[in-house]
Amino acid sequence: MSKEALHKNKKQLDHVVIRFVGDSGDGMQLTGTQFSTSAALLGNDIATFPNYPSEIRAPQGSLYGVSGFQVNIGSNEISTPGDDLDLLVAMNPAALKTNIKDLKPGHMVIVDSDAFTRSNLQKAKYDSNPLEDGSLSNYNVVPVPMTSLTREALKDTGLDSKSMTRSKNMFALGMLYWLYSKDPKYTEEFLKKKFKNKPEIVEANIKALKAGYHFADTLELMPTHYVIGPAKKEKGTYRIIMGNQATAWGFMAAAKKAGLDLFLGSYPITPATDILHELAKWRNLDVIAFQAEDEIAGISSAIGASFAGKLAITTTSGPGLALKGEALGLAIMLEIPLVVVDVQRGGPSTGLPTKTEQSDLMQAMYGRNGESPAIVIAAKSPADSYDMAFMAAKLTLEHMTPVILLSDGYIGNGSEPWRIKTLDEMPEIKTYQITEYVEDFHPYKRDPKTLARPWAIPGTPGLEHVIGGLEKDKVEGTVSQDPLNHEEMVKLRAEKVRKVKDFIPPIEAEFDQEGDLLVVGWGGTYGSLKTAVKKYREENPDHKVGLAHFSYINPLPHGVADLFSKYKKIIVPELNMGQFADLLCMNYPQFDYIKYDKVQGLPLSSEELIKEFKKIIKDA
Amino acid sequence: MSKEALHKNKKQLDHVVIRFVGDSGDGMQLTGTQFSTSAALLGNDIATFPNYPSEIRAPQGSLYGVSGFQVNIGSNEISTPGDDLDLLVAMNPAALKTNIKDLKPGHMVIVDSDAFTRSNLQKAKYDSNPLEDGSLSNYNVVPVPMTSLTREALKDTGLDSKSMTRSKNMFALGMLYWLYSKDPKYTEEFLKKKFKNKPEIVEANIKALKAGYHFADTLELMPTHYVIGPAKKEKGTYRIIMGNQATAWGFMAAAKKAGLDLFLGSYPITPATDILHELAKWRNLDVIAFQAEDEIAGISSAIGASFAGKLAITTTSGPGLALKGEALGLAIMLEIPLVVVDVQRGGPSTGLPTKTEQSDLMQAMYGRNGESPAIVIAAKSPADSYDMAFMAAKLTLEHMTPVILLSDGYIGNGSEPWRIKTLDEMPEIKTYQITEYVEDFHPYKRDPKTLARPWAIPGTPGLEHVIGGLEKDKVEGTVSQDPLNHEEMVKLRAEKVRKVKDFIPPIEAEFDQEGDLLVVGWGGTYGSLKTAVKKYREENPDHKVGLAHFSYINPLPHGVADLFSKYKKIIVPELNMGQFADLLCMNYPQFDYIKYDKVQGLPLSSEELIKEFKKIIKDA
Amino acid sequence: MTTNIKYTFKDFASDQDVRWCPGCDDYVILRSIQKALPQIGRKKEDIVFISGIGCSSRFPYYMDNYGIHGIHGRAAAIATGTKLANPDLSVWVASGDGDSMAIGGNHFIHAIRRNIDLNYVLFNNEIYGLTKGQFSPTSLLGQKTKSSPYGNVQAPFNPGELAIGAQAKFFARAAGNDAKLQTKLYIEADKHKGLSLVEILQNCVIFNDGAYKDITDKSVKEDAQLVVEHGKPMIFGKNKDKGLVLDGMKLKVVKIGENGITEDDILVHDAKEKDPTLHLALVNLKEPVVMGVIRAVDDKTLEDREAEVTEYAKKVNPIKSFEELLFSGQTYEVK
Amino acid sequence: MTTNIKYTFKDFASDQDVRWCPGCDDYVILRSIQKALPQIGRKKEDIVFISGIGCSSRFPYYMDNYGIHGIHGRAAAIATGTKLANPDLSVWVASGDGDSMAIGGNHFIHAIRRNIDLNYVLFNNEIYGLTKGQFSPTSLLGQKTKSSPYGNVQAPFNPGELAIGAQAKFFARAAGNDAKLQTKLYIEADKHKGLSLVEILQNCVIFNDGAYKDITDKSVKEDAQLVVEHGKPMIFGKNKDKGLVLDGMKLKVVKIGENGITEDDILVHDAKEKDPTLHLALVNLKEPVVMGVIRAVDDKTLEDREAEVTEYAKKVNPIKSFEELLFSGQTYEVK
Ligand SMILES: Cc1ncc(C[n+]2csc(CCOP(=O)(O)OP(=O)(O)O)c2C)c(N)n1
Ligand SMILES: Cc1ncc(C[n+]2csc(CCOP(=O)(O)OP(=O)(O)O)c2C)c(N)n1
Ligand code: SF4
Ligand code: SF4
Ligand SMILES: [Mg+2]
Ligand SMILES: [Mg+2]
Repeated sequence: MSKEALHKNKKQLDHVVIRFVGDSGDGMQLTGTQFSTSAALLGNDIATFPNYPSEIRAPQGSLYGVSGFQVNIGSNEISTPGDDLDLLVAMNPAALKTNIKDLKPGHMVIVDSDAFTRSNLQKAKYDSNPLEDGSLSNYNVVPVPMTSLTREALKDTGLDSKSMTRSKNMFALGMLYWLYSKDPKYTEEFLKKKFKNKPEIVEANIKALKAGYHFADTLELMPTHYVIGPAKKEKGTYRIIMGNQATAWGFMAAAKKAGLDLFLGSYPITPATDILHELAKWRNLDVIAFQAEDEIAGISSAIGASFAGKLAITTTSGPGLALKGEALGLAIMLEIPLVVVDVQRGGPSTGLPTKTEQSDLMQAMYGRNGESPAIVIAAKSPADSYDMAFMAAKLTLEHMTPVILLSDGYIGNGSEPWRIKTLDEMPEIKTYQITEYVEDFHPYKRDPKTLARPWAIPGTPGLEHVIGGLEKDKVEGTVSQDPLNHEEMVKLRAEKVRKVKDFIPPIEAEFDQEGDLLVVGWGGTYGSLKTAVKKYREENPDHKVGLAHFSYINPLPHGVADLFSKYKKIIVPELNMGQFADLLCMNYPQFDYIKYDKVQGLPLSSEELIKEFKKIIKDA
Repeated sequence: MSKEALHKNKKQLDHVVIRFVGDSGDGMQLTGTQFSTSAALLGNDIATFPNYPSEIRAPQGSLYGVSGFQVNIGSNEISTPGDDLDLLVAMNPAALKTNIKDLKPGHMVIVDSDAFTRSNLQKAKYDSNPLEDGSLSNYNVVPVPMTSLTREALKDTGLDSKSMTRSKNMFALGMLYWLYSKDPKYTEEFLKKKFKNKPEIVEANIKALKAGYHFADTLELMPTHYVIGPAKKEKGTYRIIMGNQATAWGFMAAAKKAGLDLFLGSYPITPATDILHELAKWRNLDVIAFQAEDEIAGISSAIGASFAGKLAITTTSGPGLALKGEALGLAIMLEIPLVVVDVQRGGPSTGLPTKTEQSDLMQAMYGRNGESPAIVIAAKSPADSYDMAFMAAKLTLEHMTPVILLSDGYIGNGSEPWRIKTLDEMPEIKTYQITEYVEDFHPYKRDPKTLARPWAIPGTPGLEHVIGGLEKDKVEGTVSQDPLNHEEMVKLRAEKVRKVKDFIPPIEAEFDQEGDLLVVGWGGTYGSLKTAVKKYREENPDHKVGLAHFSYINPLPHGVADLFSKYKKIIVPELNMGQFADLLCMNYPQFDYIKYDKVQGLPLSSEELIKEFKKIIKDA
Repeated sequence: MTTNIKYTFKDFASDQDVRWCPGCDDYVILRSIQKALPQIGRKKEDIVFISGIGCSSRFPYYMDNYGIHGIHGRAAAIATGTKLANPDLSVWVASGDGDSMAIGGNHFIHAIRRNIDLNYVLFNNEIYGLTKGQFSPTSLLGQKTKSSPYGNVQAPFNPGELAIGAQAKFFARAAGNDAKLQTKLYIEADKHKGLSLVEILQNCVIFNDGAYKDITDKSVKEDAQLVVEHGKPMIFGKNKDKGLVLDGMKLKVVKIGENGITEDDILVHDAKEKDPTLHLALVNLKEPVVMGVIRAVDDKTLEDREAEVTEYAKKVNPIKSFEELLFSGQTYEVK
Repeated sequence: MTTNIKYTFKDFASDQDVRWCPGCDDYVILRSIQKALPQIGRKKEDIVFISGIGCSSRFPYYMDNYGIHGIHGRAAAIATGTKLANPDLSVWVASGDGDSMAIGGNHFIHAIRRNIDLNYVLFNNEIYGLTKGQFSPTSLLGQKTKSSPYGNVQAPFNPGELAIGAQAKFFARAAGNDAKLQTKLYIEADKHKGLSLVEILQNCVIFNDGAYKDITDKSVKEDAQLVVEHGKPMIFGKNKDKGLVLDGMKLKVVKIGENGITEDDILVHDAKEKDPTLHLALVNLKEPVVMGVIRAVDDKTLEDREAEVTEYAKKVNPIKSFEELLFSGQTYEVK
């Protein structure tokens, strides 16, 4: 085939799921990020998810040292990083071995054939070379000697061979750009900026990138290349945002909007630490990110800062939330604003610290002594984390009681395009803060609308008062052991949380508004559920399936019973053993809930969901 | 009336509720304990409850410094310390003021009239002397100048006046012995033993005791005295036992029975500390009671001790349980035996530390990250604490997973007669402990009957292995991040707890086995519910009311749905906002549960319950 | 913010009844702080008292300032948040030996090492008071308490020693019954920038009565206590005739006038010496027990360093506003 | 229980792949302990390794003994339970600077003050490794890490100093790359009864590479390190010509041969001195950094005291069995 012919052989795709895998040192995160960013800049919708090994830097070539980055790019709405792969790029045998099972049969896997040395094969526990033994005959294997080709391309740069080899990820990236008809210019710009003080590195990387691009262009093994057109998205300025970053920014936005400084008290824990990292950068923008000695000090310092008038938050993951329970109870008793973020991971105990799960829901609801209700809300996607963090701050400030915001490893580390929402677009936040003397001040006298109490800040003359963890008089806040006052206070604190119902949107269904099946979800599974429902409806146009996704968990929004009653069946897929289903059952026992639980540290796949939907609707 | 006539004027009672109240320094706890012990030794059934002020030693005469002790003695079964009082003994105005509202109208209140000085009246915030202003006309007030009478009686002892005054509680006690026709000999014996090195104190106290007795005998203000016959109780040797003490002893019994030493890791917290105090006494009986630096170290040290082969427990109250959540998750992950005791108190946060509540149930169920099911059981009375502590130990040892035992301030501090159960009477405890080399050892290979794993103890040659909080291979226990293994392990750990259902008694109802109303309770409310149901049925013989009291909460016992379906209505009275009702609803959504919640730091009273039962049955 | 308002101690007393046991040294501490505050010259509304749980931790209720009665052991952590949030406040911690060194030990040592500007009053009664008498981390070996009926087996901390191990820059000590010295020390503590730890040897009349009587009883105190002052020779005794000298690396008590020793031979107290070695020796001395400001070393506080870093960030961070941040880096338009 | 079995280091290596980063000093620590254990002469099955969470805390997996990989910060508390439960075991703690002194700080200082007989190996890399590079309580002021992009503002602990503040009876230190000294110290640590703290200056090649290079690099180490030995003069330097003398209460480095100084003038190390003052000075010395067993003071262990109290209880408690207890005090019959 002539080159010209080849060029014409472009195939239109509406989306493609690609995974880059290699050693921790192979630069797969960078490669994946660059690829997806370029795609987004060129108009695709995208969603990405990194998959780090739990070891920091495992021995080169080992099975447990494989680092991956998955990206789903499309010309229509993309809600998840995708399930099964359309393309796998594997830089060594270990990477191939641990990931090939996720590649769709018949699809392409590009490997660095130079890396399939005997020693690497051994480390990956291959008995024979899979590139040669026919074991991959189900796939379209494209072996490319990337290492040697990269070295060849860079031989004039004067770099040593190790440094040259390090650019092979750019070679791979170049191939992919050609394959999906993407202009590599954004990556070139990126490289120039990132290494602006190391021109030799910029040069080498761009050379490798171009070499890969041209190599693919000429390569007969890749007869086709693809075009993924731009996605239709709301007008506006976009950026790609990671969930944890969006969470951090959402709080910054809320603080600005409320006219307060932001205080974070936190202790590092995977996968929440990136929120701390992000906020630590912005101390020039009125953010104090205090790394405390432990989780208890993290929340306690936030309580102290809240008392002093900051928008105070604390971030953690499951085991850290367990440690914060007692202090969170104090915050509930004090009735101060405070947001606790739990980026959930696989449990129990240390569990699967780098994997995702939704198993802290019950802990968020009940993980404290006594009757200590908190507002509980959840983010549903990386970009949604901005809105929900903002909302968490708004609710805690406007209702004067702590909020728990649930995220998870999947959306915390995942990223997607986000239409930038400036402060003007965000709702107002009114606080109960008092910083000037007022007559007739009573620390626990409530706003009847919300039951919130005034938030008088130290430094304000004449409003001196003491708050504490003992039960308190319902108006003065002084210690009270009176039985009826206690009961009233317990009920007031519960009622205050219940009243939030009137300030959040009622639950609504997407897709069919009544019919055969309602899919009910919460938190980070939104993308998976949406993809599955969409696909299912396309495949089964005469079945009526709706999707009700809960962002608000305590209190549950208005309209639940109404909505649930419109469907024949209700399924509640979760990444735990059915905790939300249990909560629903407790609140709306009149419905039957079909649990669909997955506890593998992995997100839900649309395939498994669709299978389940089919079964249920057929059985009905 | 002649003395003889007076003596004949004895009235038979079947039970009487008495409360002794005075300053912290007035010896009311001793007085109450002596009175109830004597009554028990003389054959009555009894139940007692102390009521300490939350201050250590409040200023003399102050309202918040009042200390009380309530006792219910009867000739038939006594299940609670009683609701409203038949007799109040008040040593000063503050004590009168804070307690008179609980005395039944028309009933007798004995006061030390010497204590009604202007200064004491002021401290008690009385505008005028209630003994004189007619405000007590609803009651039978018996003012006795106890202080001066005691001093008079002791004037020859050579004691100083302060020491003499200190015996006035014995004077009061002597009066009561006469009033209820009790022989003071046991108290005399007690005094001789307790103060064996201070004969002058013995003499003074006995003199005061006798003086009170004789004074009452001659006093015209007390025309009647009462007899409360012996209660019919199971044959055997009895002692009076406090709930916390019974808990401690139950664990000691279990350790002996299992052939293990007992290890307690604990941090003091009201109202659980007495278990630590009790166990600290018995280090000569193979008990190590380690007071740790905090609650986390308490449970962590217990985990370490369990690994080393002890029967390990940790004791606390609500806020402490919150702190232990993370480590408890570790124990669940490790699958080691461990009992966590939570003697519940009023929450949230520090709450009402000296008051009772049942509001840690949900925390016990869910207060940990990830899917981390624990066995949860609850004691229903002071004496039952012995059996339930034993059972907690048995379950954790025979199922190799942690158990949470819930008690509360009411039963922990309460006391009642207990038929002493020797080790022979207790069920066997088999452990999975291995202390000698075995072939083919796999740390997580399970007994199919219970799913328990072997418990190989350090020091055993050839069975060296490491356990940890990361998810582990289902057989070898080595770290495993495998998705399907994780899911299987999550389910195994849950199934292990579920299987306990087959090893505990099925739920049964007392009283009517079907009918109008089933009263469902759990934990420390048993006595109140039983008293109320009994009374209600006596008053309404044609209403059919059953009582189902749960000792086992997770898993719930067999037979629940069957039983519940036999009644028209189900009420679930609790000292919280309906946590058990919520759990039941989650597990058995087919029934309607009527919640009856009380959150006042106080036990349920039979009166309020009966009123509620009436309303429900009438409404039906 | 300082003030020109002339307060008296009454201005700092709240309307709550004080509920400690009659005779408890906590009353002396309360009154001494209430007396110190008018001299410190801070506005009432700028003063915050933060405590944990314990008899001692009821303290904030009795002050007419802002305050938090926190949870057990977390006073230092809560106070750290308050002070970081608003360095202009005068933040005080009131905490017991159990609260500070049992459950709260971690926050205690971390607050100290960070040198955050808190005034930390440690009520050391060598017992858990509020829970009615268990041994604490400062209880003596062999001490019989409710939880150590055969005698305590856990060797105690010495709070000053622990604090120095944690890099304390200010440590002072006073007897619980010594109102005058206390008032002075609270004023010194407030003056000092950075964490100022003041240990009070506080008698618990109910559960550990007399724990310090060999040091604090009127009859013995002048010989049992050495009250140090910066720049002054370390002389003590009823007759002011005893003093400390160095013997190798150890401190030795000598008598002035004996063996040719004069006042000039006596060590002069240098509270500002950065090297903690001698301060450690003073803190550990048993006969006499050293009172007063033992260590008061100037150093940057956490807030100082925070402020520096903020300045630096403002200088080097090219992004100057949140809006700018939103649009920084790679963005793209959808039209 | 000691043993006659002749082990080699291989007997202590488990079948698990070691997963630290290539080049990490943790490998040296692992190997040094595996080499020390055969010389210690304890039976394999009597040895328990307990850790928290962190790179360093993966340690137990790589040993073929009993072990618990615990939760973050709780290693000392778990180990305390194990040792109290069975004092015959040889219980080791493997823990990082974050694990021991951030979240675990409280258990760390309490285990030390109780002098429970643990061998505590502190992997101090001045960083959180496992969570990928945040500053720890031993990170330097100004250190830029992921959570301190403008430089760390929290003044660090010195672990030995903190330990001495907490009443440490045994403290030793070695460089992470010094396998020989480490092996020796682990043997010493095991010999010592009571808590033996061994701080390893451990290089993290990924997140804090070179933190100790000025002390541990081959080219400088002889001048930068002073390895002390009990009873020997504190001499160091490439030419063994430098030594420590006392200057008032401070340590001073002098050159032997200069200004008339001879070996006899050099301080002789006394690790057994109960008074911690000089040990504190040694621990705090920066030039040179002191290695070896700095402090090794004999004292009763917690287990000793527990045993004494148990004996005492057996003697004085009139109740000799559980059955007797059941029927003690006031009981009565119902017939
Ligand atoms: C989490 C938690 N654990 C335990 C307690 C019980 N508790 C309250 S105060 C206290 C110790 C008090 O001792 P200390 O701090 O020395 O204060 P003191 O009463 O002696 O002034 C304890 C153990 C609690 N309130 N919360
Ligand atoms: C309760 C809890 N909080 C936080 C974490 C996250 N975490 C794991 S290890 C670690 C710190 C590790 O540092 P260090 O102890 O110094 O060990 P290193 O990795 O440096 O050896 C942190 C913060 C956790 N696992 N559990
Ligand atoms: S118990 Fe002790 S410390 Fe507490 S108030 Fe009473 S005397 Fe003071
Ligand atoms: S991250 Fe650092 S401490 Fe952890 S294994 Fe790698 S080099 Fe070692
Ligand atoms: Mg105390
Ligand atoms: Mg570290």
